[in-house]
Amino acid sequence: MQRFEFSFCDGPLDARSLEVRARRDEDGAVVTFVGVTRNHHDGRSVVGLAYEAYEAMAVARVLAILAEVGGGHDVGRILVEHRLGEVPIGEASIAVVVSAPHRGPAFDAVREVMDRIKREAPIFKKEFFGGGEDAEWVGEVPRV
Amino acid sequence: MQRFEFSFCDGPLDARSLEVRARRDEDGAVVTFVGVTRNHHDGRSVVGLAYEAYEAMAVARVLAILAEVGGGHDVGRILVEHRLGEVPIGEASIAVVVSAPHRGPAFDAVREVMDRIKREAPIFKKEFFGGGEDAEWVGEVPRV
Amino acid sequence: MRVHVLLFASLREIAGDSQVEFELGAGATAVAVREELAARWPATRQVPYIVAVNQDYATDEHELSDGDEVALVPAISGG
Amino acid sequence: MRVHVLLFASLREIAGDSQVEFELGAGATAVAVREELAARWPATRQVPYIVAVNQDYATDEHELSDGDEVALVPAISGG
Repeated sequence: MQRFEFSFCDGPLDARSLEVRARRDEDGAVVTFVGVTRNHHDGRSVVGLAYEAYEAMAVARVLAILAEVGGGHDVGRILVEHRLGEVPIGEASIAVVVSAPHRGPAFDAVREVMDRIKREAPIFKKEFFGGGEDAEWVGEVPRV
Repeated sequence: MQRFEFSFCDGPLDARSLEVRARRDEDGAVVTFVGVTRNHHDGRSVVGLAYEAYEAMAVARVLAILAEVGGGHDVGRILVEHRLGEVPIGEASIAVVVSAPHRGPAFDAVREVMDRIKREAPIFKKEFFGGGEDAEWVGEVPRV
Repeated sequence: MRVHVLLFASLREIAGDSQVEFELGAGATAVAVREELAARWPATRQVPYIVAVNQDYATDEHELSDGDEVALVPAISGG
Repeated sequence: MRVHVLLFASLREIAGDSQVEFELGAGATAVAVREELAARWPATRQVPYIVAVNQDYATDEHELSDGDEVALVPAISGG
């Protein structure tokens, strides 16, 4: 049985608990992507991030993405969690965990899920820079 | 600074501690592969696995692989741990963790490390089957 | 007709609110929401965005209905 | 000359030991190790393997030196 889950959270992410829930006895591979606030972007020093979301649509859209990606690969579970609010340097903003019998489809599914969430999910990121520069909302406008 | 680490262990693997050690402040991506004993192989029911290794050569060879793969991608740390001895169903036999500023190179590096370890590292796997079948050493002989 | 407009990120900051109600003429399309937004908050003209009607991304030609939820979605960057 | 031979996996099980010493003639190549192994434990003929000399995979034509560590590496499957 495949299973797909997505939720937002307000505090620190726990990727390990997703991994424990992801694995089935027929799975030989668990691939995890954790996105972390880093201290730079396009050559500028970043001191922090904050996320907000159009939550209802984002949940529906991400679950649709997981079902589509899961339908295209021999994977078991795809579990995703995204943090909202401020995320300090070094803390996780997203965790994507995919379990599968074999590792190839697990890698492919994690990459596709990440690429599509970035392009399609209405989640907004504000970057705070060092040196007194104005904070900026970053990213690209999605297409129909 | 890049860093590459490999070690064998006898008991349960702790991928989370590798992840914590992997991340640098300039890294926005941490990708983890965990290989787990699954309950089937080529259609047969598997009840357990045991690993042994030519340890000195395996350590040297894996560290060489990590340095080569790391040299080809913009990644930070590549940390790998492999368990030896019996590994029950659902427990991890290997964890590969790669940190990087961006996720693409991290995914590529994890996949390459796994592919090369499987092909090159002198690590041996014995599968124990259900139903009284004889246990079997599996895999392929490496090439020069 | 009346539509419920949701504002996010820089649009929310410019408007000073995360939701507003717009009164539009019969047969209005999403472009009418853009015009009303720009009229009320001229600074929003600088912000590229796409509309989502009832949680689906839509073109500016999308015809609106009374009671629609129209979200204005500027640059996204989840993950 | 004398080489130190390491056995793994099914080869180790057949031989009942994980290391043995082989006495070989001067100028012997890795193939001499194969022949000696097969002579002592005929069942090892059924097991495909490659040799590694001093921790590097080598061809059967590799010339051995006194004191070499010769590992016999059957099918591998780490990970």
